[in-house]
Amino acid sequence: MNARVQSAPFDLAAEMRGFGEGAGAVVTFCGIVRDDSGRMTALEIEHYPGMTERALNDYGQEAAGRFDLTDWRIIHRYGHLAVGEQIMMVATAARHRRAAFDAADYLMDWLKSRAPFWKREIAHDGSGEWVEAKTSDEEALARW
Amino acid sequence: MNARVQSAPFDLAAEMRGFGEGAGAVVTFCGIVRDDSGRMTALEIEHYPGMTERALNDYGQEAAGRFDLTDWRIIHRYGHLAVGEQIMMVATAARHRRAAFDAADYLMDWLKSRAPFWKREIAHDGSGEWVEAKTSDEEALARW
Amino acid sequence: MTLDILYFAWLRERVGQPRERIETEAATIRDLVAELAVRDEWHAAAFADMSAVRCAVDQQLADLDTQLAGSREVAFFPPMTGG
Amino acid sequence: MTLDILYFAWLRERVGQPRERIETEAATIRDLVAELAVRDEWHAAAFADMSAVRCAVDQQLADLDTQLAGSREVAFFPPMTGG
Repeated sequence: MNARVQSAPFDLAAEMRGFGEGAGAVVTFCGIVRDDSGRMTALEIEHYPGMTERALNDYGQEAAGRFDLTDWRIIHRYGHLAVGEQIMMVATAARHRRAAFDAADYLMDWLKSRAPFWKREIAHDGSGEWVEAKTSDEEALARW
Repeated sequence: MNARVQSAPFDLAAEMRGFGEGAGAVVTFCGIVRDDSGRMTALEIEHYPGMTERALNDYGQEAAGRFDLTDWRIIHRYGHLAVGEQIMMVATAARHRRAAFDAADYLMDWLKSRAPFWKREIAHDGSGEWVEAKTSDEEALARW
Repeated sequence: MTLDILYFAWLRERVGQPRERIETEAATIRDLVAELAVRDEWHAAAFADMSAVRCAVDQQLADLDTQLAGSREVAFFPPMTGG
Repeated sequence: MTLDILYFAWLRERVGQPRERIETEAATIRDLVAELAVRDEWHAAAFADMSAVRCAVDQQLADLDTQLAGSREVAFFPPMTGG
């Protein structure tokens, strides 16, 4: 039942050890840096120290109440992340499958649009471009 | 890209090592034996040897095509499983988050209603009762 | 034709055996069920409520109208409860 | 009142600094933005299109009508792109 913000890599496998004991269903989501354009070598992720960890903990606790979670974990990285590196993970544990799925989905929608992170795509030539927020992410949040 | 049917426990953490490399999003679901009634000590899971593994591979391949998965894995156990033990897991990897979530959700709906497993709840006194299929599981499948 | 008939879960318990080999001329699953159900009281109990029975032909899910020509194995079982 | 103003991502780049401390009597974020935007051309560029600017007051998401009384820290940034 906690959120962490860190520049260091995390080990999804290690994080899952012992997670959700006593639950009936555990869902994890892991996001990985992906080069869609063919021009990108890395992401640089800026965040708002002080606010970030508290915001993630708030969203996690809100989701825990809303979906009756027995456990949850959020890890989000910042700094320089090469293509192929893990960016973040969410894990949710609940008595029933639907709640665990929905809570993970819900947390991802919150993180996409409401967690104070900003991504910059770093190209092969070293130039960087800020990633624009997607209207579809904002719409996804309105589902809940 | 494979399905396994086994009586032995599996290690979710070990299964996730290296899974979905090159993807943008990885989702896992893990089901755990849960005692809802307060009278249960274990599940006994019967299956249809010969048909089961092939059916799971068929569903996995179908989902891979439908959701453009870059990787997937299904593991389902049978035999005597005590409360707290892991029953099964599904993992999906895709370029985008929505596809990975939907594919895992879809596979779970198929497994619930179309994979040849039958559960019996074993009570403290050793008596057993077959678990009845839920109408809600059948309805969930009709969503897709 | 010779068919292996398999039973799972409570159908296996009602019939009293996990499998049997039979000779039949049944054209469809429906015909086969009609033959099996009159074998004895155990088979009759297993097939008493067909709304609770599912089946597979040669390890593929099937329904009552599925044709049996060329098949080797038919399985009967309750609605599945995987996951 | 004394306020710490923080800028992130391209707002930080346009303003040319990550934070500044100011004295203000602004009642709301809207008033504060009006004050900051006329400081110099860099601030003007940062606040040119408010539809692309989000803000937080004391590390809680806020909007243009949020009251500033008693606040200590205000942050401006583009729409977030986490996850």
